[in-house]
Amino acid sequence: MESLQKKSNFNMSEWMVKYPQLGTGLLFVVLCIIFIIFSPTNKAGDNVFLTAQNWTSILESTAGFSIGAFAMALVLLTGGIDLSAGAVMAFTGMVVAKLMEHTSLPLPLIIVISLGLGLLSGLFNGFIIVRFKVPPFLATLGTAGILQGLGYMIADGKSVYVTNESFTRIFGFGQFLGVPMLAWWTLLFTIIMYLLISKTKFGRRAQAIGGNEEAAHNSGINVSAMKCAAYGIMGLVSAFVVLTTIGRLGSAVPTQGQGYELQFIVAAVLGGTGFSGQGGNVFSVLLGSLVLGVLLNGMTLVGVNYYLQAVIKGLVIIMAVIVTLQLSRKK
Amino acid sequence: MESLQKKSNFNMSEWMVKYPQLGTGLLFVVLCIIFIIFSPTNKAGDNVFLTAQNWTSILESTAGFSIGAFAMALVLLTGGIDLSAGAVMAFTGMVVAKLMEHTSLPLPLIIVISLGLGLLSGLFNGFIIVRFKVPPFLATLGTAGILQGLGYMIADGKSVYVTNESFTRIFGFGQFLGVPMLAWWTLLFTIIMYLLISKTKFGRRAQAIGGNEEAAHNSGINVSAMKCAAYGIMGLVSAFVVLTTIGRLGSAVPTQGQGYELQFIVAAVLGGTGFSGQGGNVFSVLLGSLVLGVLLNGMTLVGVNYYLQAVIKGLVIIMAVIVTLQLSRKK
Amino acid sequence: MDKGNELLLELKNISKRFYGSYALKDASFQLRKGEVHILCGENGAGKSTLMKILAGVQGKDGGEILLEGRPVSIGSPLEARELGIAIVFQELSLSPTITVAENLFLNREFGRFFVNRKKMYAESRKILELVGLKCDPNVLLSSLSIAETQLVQIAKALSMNAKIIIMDEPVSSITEEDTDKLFELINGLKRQGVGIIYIDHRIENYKRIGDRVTILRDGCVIETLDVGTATKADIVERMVGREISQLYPKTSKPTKEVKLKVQGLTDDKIKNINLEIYKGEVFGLAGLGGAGRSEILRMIFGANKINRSGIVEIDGKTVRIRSPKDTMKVGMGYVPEDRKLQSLILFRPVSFNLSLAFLDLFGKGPFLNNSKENQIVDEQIRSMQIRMLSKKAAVKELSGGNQQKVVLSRWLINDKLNILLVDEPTRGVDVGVKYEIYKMIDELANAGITILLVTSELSELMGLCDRIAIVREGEISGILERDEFDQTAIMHLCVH
Amino acid sequence: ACGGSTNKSNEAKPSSSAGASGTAAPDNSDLIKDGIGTDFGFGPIGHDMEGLVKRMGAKAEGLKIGISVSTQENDWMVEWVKSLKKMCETNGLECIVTDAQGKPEKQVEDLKSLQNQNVDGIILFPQEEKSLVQVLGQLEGKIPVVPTIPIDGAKVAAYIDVNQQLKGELGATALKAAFNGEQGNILVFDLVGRVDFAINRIEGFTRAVEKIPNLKIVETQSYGTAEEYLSATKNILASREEINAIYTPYGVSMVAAAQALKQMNRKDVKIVGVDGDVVILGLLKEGWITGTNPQSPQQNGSIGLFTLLRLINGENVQSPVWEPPAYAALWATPENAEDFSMKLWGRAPVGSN
Ligand SMILES: Nc1ncnc2c1ncn2[C@@H]1O[C@H](COP(=O)(O)OP(=O)(O)OP(=O)(O)O)[C@@H](O)[C@H]1O
Ligand SMILES: Nc1ncnc2c1ncn2[C@@H]1O[C@H](COP(=O)(O)OP(=O)(O)OP(=O)(O)O)[C@@H](O)[C@H]1O
Ligand SMILES: [Mg+2]
Ligand SMILES: [Mg+2]
Repeated sequence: MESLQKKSNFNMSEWMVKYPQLGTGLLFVVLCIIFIIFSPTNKAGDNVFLTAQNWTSILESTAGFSIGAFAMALVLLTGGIDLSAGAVMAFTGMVVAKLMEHTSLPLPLIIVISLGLGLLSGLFNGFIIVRFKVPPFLATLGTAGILQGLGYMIADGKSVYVTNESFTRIFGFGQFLGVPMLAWWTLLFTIIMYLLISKTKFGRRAQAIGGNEEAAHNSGINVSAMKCAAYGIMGLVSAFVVLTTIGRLGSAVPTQGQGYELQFIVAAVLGGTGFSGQGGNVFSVLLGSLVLGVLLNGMTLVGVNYYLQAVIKGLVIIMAVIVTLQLSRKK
Repeated sequence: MESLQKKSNFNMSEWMVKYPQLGTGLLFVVLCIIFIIFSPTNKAGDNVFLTAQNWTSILESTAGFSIGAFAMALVLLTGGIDLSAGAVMAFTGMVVAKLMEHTSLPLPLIIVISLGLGLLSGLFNGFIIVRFKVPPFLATLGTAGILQGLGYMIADGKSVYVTNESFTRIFGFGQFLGVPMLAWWTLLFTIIMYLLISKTKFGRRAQAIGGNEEAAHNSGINVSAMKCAAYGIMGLVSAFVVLTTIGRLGSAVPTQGQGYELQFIVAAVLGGTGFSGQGGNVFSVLLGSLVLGVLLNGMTLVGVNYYLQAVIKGLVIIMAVIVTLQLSRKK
Repeated sequence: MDKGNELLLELKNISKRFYGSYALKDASFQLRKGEVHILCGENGAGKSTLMKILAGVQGKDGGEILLEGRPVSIGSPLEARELGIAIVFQELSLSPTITVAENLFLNREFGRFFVNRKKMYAESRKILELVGLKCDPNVLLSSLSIAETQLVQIAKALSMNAKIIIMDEPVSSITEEDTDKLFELINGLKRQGVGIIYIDHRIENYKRIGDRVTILRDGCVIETLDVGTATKADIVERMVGREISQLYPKTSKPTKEVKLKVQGLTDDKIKNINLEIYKGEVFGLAGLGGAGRSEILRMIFGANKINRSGIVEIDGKTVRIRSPKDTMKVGMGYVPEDRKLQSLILFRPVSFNLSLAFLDLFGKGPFLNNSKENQIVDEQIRSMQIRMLSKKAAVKELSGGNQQKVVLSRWLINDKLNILLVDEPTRGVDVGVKYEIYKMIDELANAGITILLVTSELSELMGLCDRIAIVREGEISGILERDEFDQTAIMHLCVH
Repeated sequence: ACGGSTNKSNEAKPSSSAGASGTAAPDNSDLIKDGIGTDFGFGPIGHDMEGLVKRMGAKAEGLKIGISVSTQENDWMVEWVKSLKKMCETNGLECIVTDAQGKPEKQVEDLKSLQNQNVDGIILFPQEEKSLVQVLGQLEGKIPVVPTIPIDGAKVAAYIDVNQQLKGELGATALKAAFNGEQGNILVFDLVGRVDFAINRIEGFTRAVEKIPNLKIVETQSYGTAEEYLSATKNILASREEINAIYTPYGVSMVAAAQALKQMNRKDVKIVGVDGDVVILGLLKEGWITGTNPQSPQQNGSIGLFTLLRLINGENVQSPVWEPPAYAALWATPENAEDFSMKLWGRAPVGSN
């Protein structure tokens, strides 16, 4: 009996340590199977859940969360958290929309401006956190209020309709080689962030900071600069994510981005990122946000009541984390 | 020059370590002065900010935040965080309102039921956190989704009108000895929570856990039980806080409690509570939530633009934390 | 019955596995009343694990515990305490966010529901006086130094009125003076019939208090000896399974070339430190705990950010020090005193920790060359003989000695290394690894690297250094040449 | 010039809503008595604010009007406040605006704060109706408060009523015309926080649909954000292929649904509903929406202020004061979208350039 237990334990835990994304992957597969079973079929007799259209929709609605979650994973790796990501989106999104509709600046310039503002917002977070040692939770919550307010002020509380078709195609519903643009963007960011976190010195140092800040400092790492950079990247990425929201909606709403920060965090954690530097595998995080995306899509498809959706989503989040943790935690 | 600096430093830091609420107190006074200066005068020529009526209003609107912040401070002391407090409010509040309006159960029983549900919700959080080692941030976020959904389901997303006058007086706008009931409740909870956190064995052990969980465990403390208790208390207190919200509004709204958890956290941190067991002085936390209460009241009174209010609130939160930290941090 | 022979505790065939490999294998052990029983063995031999099982902190996989002849099960720290077992943990086991008094009486507070603070305060005073710690029991624990914290831990265990007291490396971070006081106390407890299990890597201490010594190796009990008759060599040989003849392999000679010059280094803990250290010299800093030795190293390396003044010159050139980066650039390395808190990313693997400070060695530009990293790391692991279960294993799973090797290796992979600041490199490290570290220091010095060494073991300083500077209350009170080394002279300069 | 569009839009609505909605017939005799006046471009009904102020004479001097608004997060509310402020300004009234920032508690505080500042009367746009009943009870008799939409059970001197059910009926009628006898399967988008106005609109819609044989509501769902509505529209249209119409009782879901149709390039699905900001009117003009009942914030605010001033003047106001049917029943179609946009918002619909 003892040896049996040992054997099964060994296999599972070894695997899970090597491939931490397995837990999330498992969940993803299970969800897909459930939804395939319960999905209605369309007139052509296809399983709706499996149609290309539906997966386009899943990929499009998940793109923003994935991209943001990558950056959030980086912030979490440095031992921080960013609750202002959604507000950065609200703010920079309004700037983009206003500039697009009310000026004749070229689109690339507008995008650069807004990404720059996102970067600055993030650096501001980083500055407060490293200079004054304000806990990231509070610092970013404060920044969130500021940026949200600024966003409202810019738009005077109104939504701004975006008519630039090339914009809404590139960042919204356009396709390239039959694949949604947003999927391409996700792919691009997956690669960039994977390289950044797992393959560069920068990523290595970020991980060290989350693991032990003092040790990182004593190893010659400029902890303050690194942290600022992480928050800066988070801000920049948030500013990018809002482009996809605006692109998809064809308009910028003052409340855009609300709650995104939590989605980012949830996806990052479902992808095995811990709150003090553990994990940080970009592919797992991608799986984490796909789990969320498929869940929401599937529930709507199957016709689950919205209120029940909230309940189920809550349950799935908890269970997913439990499964991931239990599997990846060695005895 | 050196000696001078040393001297002034000494005084300040000594004081701040002994009386950590000084930073927040200072902020409170400054805010009051600002609002007194800029407040309009009413027809009787009184400074509106200083009228008894206005302070009644401040106390009433701050009560819920203070009471919840005390419990949140306890959770923070154990090294945790509870993002489900607002959802507990949404859920138990709906139950209370539905029971009050659609059954003839006696009021005390209804209240006991709802506090019990709050307690259970909190214990559920605690269970997930200690049994499965799910990070509190995620566990409580998941629970929040579940409870929010349940709250909506109970009322089918509609608000429920509460007609029981004795209820709305006791928990809402009633007065006793010329002082608002809600101020009495605040006082009661201040005393209870002060005793609980600072004077009882329970409180001292809770704080030990936040500082070094393993050490607490090694001292024979049942860390799991203690944590469950902290979340349980948070749930119970949230269920109480929503009584005051319902009492003040005379109705239960499905979105009630939304964002309260963050307010609790902000107030607790403004009151010098850290994210790993530092601080936890109930009087400071009270001051922290009064700062928030006065700020919101004053800004509305002075007629600050709505959007600007968000900006200012964000700035004040950041500055307040900086001031508190800088002053209380020994050189 | 003879008090000294009455059996207090018996551990029979205790086993414990981690990840399938044995940390303890059929370990048996006896403790008599009024006895100080020393437990010794290499890092990772299983000493702490055995004690944790006894303290109810860790479960066992097999075996039996008999207390005064009765079999007992110790499922939790509380049960251990109720059975009269108290422990001073090797790792810090106090909570920084509550006061000293609250820590002392954690989970056994006075009062029914509310804590009786008056009584707690008064009792705390008494307990602290016992170990000679003069601090207000009402201050937060976080305001104490490491040494003071350790004393609080000891005081806490002593105040339990336990039948059995376990001390897992209690003196590793306290001063000689405090150690003397502790030994006096232990002798007192012996007389009261308390059984004490004592763990320490300093074999010199055994004779001062020990009655018997049990040697553990790889989780197995090798032998129990009488301290009175056993020689140091006996013990060491059983511990490491081989002989270590000469403890301090000093062969290096300093050059006459000034490598590191420190002028007027001052901050709020140290005053006007002036040093001139030669290339290839092993330069030691002696002093009592809290004298400021570590602070000097931190300041030279740039690890502290606080306002500072003074000049650090390397090869005659002033170095502007804003952060460790500046000093690392000119070839300095730093091994801090607390490897877990200050050096290691505990849940990351060895390779991660090894390469952390010099990532630029593993590829130009922003990217890391993983195969190059693996190659260099493997080389280093081999040459330093770092032992671990798997290369992927987290560094926290390594024993203390091997962790220390990882920290040292971090600096050695830099071929431009020319000054190494080392703070307490042998703390909590077994004799075998100690010897390896001594050898390494000598080799480095021979290779022309300047070493600034802080250790609280005077014999180490005297055995390894070319010169020793004595630090007293943040100031240098004297510098001795190797031929002037003398224990009493140094101690004299330390205290006054 | 305006008459044309009015007539056109009136065609789409049932001639009298009284029977269908079951509420009292809108009686605008009060307004009509007063007469006269401001033409918002949709017909001759309006009210003579200047005349009223003149009539009040000294009573109008130094008046402090409190405006309590639910939120400033959408165009309609922003415009509502702006137009009210402007009306106060042009008539020499001081006004204090408070914004509840979407929080019912805050609105209660706001009302108390206005009371503390001794305003002479309050115009109220509620965030959450039921939660104001209590505080309005406390203000009763002290300060006249005029909610510009009904608050069930609230004791107020007078309130403005809007025939929400009629708005629902308009949608049903429009769909009937659009489907012209073919089968219409309808998806209804509710709100997550189910406020009265949405409930009533949907109720009116449902009732009217029940009487139309070829129309059927096959699905009701509610969501929170525009993005959720966008994704949901795509998902639901994919999974329920029979759905070919969407009813949306308010702007956020309408924009999102129309945007989804636009992205999927599906003009076969017909969207009808309530609200009509420039974005909606733009999408309408492009044909992604079949028809909508645009609401005029200026008009809603202006009736509110007008009624409040009359109360302050001690006139006998019969409550509720109904929104004039000509406004209640406005119906915008792709053809007149531009016209509506110019009149309601003073600018062209977005996206039509
Ligand atoms: N919690 C744990 N998880 C995994 N392995 C462990 C754990 N605790 C101890 N070990 C392993 O068990 C073995 C015995 O460790 P233990 O701490 O008992 O050694 P020790 O004799 O006290 O050494 P030291 O002198 O360094 O304190 C070591 O190989 C160690 O790595
Ligand atoms: N990591 C640290 N950060 C800040 N202050 C410290 C730190 N470690 C020790 N101190 C404090 O700084 C002062 C100087 O301590 P330092 O560590 O330099 O002394 P030391 O001679 O090395 O003695 P020890 O044996 O305690 O390490 C002491 O008062 C000590 O309490
Ligand atoms: Mg040990
Ligand atoms: Mg030291």
